[in-house]
Amino acid sequence: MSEAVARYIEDGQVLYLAGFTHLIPFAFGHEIIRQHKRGLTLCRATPDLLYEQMLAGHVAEKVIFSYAGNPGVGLLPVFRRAVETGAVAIEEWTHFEMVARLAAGAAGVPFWPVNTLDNDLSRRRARPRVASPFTGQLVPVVPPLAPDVTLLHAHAADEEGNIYVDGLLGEMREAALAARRVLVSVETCEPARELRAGRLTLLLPAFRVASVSVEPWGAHPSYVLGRYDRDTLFYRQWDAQARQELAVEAWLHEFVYGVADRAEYVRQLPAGRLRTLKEAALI
Amino acid sequence: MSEAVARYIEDGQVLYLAGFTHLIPFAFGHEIIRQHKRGLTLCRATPDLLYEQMLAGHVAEKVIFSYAGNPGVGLLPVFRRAVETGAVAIEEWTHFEMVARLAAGAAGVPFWPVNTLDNDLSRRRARPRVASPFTGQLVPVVPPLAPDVTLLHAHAADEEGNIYVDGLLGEMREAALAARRVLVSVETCEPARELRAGRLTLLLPAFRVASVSVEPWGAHPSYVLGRYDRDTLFYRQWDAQARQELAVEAWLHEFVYGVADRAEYVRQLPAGRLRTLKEAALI
Amino acid sequence: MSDPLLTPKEQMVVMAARLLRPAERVLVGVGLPNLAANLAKRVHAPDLVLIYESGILDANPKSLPLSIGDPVLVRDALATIPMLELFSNYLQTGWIDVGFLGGAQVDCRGNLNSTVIGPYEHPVTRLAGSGGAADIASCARRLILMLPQDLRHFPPQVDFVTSPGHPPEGRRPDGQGPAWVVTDRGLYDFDDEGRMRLRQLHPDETLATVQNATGWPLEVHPDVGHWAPPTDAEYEALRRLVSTTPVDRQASA
Amino acid sequence: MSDPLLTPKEQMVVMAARLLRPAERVLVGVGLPNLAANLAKRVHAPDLVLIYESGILDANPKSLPLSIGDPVLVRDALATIPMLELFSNYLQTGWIDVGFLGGAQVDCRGNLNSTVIGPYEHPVTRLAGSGGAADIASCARRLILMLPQDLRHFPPQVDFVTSPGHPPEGRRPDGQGPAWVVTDRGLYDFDDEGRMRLRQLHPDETLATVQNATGWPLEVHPDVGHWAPPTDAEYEALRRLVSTTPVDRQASA
Repeated sequence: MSEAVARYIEDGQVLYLAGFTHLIPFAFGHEIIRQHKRGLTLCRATPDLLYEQMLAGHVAEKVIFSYAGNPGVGLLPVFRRAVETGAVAIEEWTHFEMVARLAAGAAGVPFWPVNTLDNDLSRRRARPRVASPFTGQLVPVVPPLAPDVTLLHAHAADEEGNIYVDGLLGEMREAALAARRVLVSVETCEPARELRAGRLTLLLPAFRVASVSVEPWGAHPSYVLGRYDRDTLFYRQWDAQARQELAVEAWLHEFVYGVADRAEYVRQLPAGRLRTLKEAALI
Repeated sequence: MSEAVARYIEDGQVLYLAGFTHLIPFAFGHEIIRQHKRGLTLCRATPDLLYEQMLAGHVAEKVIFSYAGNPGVGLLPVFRRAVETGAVAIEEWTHFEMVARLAAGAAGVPFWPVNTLDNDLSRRRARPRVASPFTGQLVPVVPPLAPDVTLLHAHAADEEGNIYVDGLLGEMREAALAARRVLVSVETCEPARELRAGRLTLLLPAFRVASVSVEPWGAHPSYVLGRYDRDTLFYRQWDAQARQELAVEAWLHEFVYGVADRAEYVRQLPAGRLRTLKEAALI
Repeated sequence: MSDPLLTPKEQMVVMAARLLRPAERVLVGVGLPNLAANLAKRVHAPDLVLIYESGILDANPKSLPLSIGDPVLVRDALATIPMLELFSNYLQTGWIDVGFLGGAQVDCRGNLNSTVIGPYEHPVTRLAGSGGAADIASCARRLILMLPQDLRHFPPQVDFVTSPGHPPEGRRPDGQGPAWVVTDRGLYDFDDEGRMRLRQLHPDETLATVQNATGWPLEVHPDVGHWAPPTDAEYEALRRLVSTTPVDRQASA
Repeated sequence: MSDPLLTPKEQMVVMAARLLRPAERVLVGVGLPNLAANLAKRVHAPDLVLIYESGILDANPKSLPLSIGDPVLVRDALATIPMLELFSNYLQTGWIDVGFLGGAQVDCRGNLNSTVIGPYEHPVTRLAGSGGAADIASCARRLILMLPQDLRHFPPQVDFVTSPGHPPEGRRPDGQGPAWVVTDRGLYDFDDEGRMRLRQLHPDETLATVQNATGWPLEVHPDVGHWAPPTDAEYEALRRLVSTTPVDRQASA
């Protein structure tokens, strides 16, 4: 993973770290922080704690998003500070607009129709309407979003580098197909024969994937359906912790800068918690 | 099935009988012929033998399609005769345009962008272009296709009427979601618990389905992956047979008008052939 | 009489649950809406179809999730589908009967703000933003809004219209838009001109106390009364639900 | 010398297979293209990725299918995806390296007709139509056309442009479009102005016989020669492939 990030991620790029609640590529985010990338535009429907940490690591100058909350807990303190102080630029959409922008990027077309009514977000950018040449009906359209690189975490890869997942896809497939280059981390590498006979489904064929890294627990504290559960305790604790800049710095030093890779990060976590998350996933 | 067709299919409607090579709803087509529906507009990417038979049964006044061949065998004699004599009107698209029209119908938007270059089909209808309000780029668009009723055949339904499939989807999902009303026939009805644990995947939730009929062999002579194979012999024989109008009439009298339902149709088929098709599917 | 056994938020949940009809397809958010939809499913609408914007169709959660993408929602669901498909092919085409929205501010036309307090460019408080809320407000056949009622939440004008309500010139012509507002002080519908109107009062409230918590002159339905207290069935089902729930489930109303 | 052991169509298949490079992603039609792609995979390009417009990714058929949606293609494939996804997200965005097309007529710019002989409204012979052909011709990075060569198939002008070739003003500016035409008489590329040009002759043919089978004055590459006969490896692999194939596989070239 370290090599993939060094090789493919350049300062100033537009990145999409995909995964809606599920399969959030935290291992990739941490590696990007460790390599001191700068000036990135980070896109995600939900910035989540991943972009909290990446903002704290000063890798981004802009965030493109549609929901900046910590679901069920509250808000995102680092993100909120960065927006309120102007430390980061934002570009904001609705969820539907965000996935529609990715759909346009993934299909290579210059806009995508979305029937959401006007609101203060769309009025701020004077969202254009296009007339149907068939009926004259006006329909609002959004522009494509085609990231330089999309990064994602998945259940498994086979020997050839085909990528398999299960459960919530969110916007993963569109985010991957919208990018010319896709970097993937997986929990495991398994024989194609077994994967095709099992319940995982193909997310991406190998020729759409530039690099595959095997990184167990690569999505913690989010989850991998059937492998480990969401670490809701982590999500709750972040809220209090992240209100203090120094506490976030300390966390980064312990869990990101202070470790060489994902394996070392995992060793820092309490063994009991990992066991609990694994067991909960098998219910 | 007889009840569903009687209740929901009206003369003059626009129907989409979905399924690309796989899962072609022949049982529905035969029931529509038996009930002497008239003036239908029949849409399918590939008319296939299904629309051959329905044209021979005089149910249609128009066919909307994108490939009128008998794959690997040749052409469609009944269709060809109907077009060459003007007995049926046609509206013709490319495959991509056809599925894009369904996608627009399924999303409820008034057009869909498709980057296919100009050709004599598009020139015939002066295919409109729309300018991107973001870049000025012109992109051709196609109008939505929203059938009155989409009919399809699937592997299985559960007790609640959720519909499950495996293998090639073709344009089935978009064709179903583009129609306000969807009629489904299935090979089997099985408990939801077993279906969700197995390898079939959800095609449609029950609330998108107006009617479910259990019709074993409902897709013959096309196939149902893992249940029975494609009856290629039937596809080959049709080519010679269908060149003669009387032979087609005779076939319809034996296998459509002459039987009450799908069960009786199946009893007309040689038992040995059915066994072979079943065994081939389990390889 | 107010029910001392239920918190104000729990009472809101009971009222909101009553607004759901059997077999409806409900697009559910975390927190109170989720609790209300699950309560309705256990009391009077067992065939309610719960749909989550993360792409979950027909969820049957054994316990209440913290987020709308939680594994507990996925495990017993009918299916998960891409968000694009959910928004394009189910929400945008009118297959969602009910959307549930909360927010930081609502005005008398049901415009909701969940984006920012203060100016957008120089926020006093930056909130989470739309998520799917603007899309749901646009396309769900009927909206139920849930939020606490005081002058902060019910200002004369919202600072930002995240999710549009009824337009200035009258009710939405398509028959959609805000249908109900459930607060800890009462239940509101919208009149023919698209103005919020008090229908039922919380037993502890009076017209005066409710008006004092509202940033505009309240319209009151001629038949206004107090809301009926929770039935035994509602009470029992809610208690069972809440006992399966993480302690601070109410955090994100 | 022509190989008496191979039919003219089989020789076309060998020549077409040679045009495929390792690891390319090939959108395959039934009939001769399918045979050629499977031959290349067995001879010099084992990692060729076979894609079928029905929505099949990375097929590894044990025997040759009759149709592009056959179970034999699905069973050992990496995955099946909706046609919409294949056309939108793989073909339209340039991820298909090679498209293979056949047809009833081709002209000197690579325009292909697979729709109709005679006028569209009053057809002499109504053919199958585009299917995905016009889309593939528009978006694949490179096209290989395969058809028999005679005055019927190579007229001065096609009756209908189903799949557009190079525009009248020159080669396609995006570098895409027809790259090769494989016939039973020779192999053609396209010059810098987008005109078809003879590169290799079938051993039984001469410039005169080929010109007599062509409806326009043939352009000939300065280095034109005869094509190399099938190698042993090609011959063996083709024989094994054909023995697993339904008898009339060549029907739908």
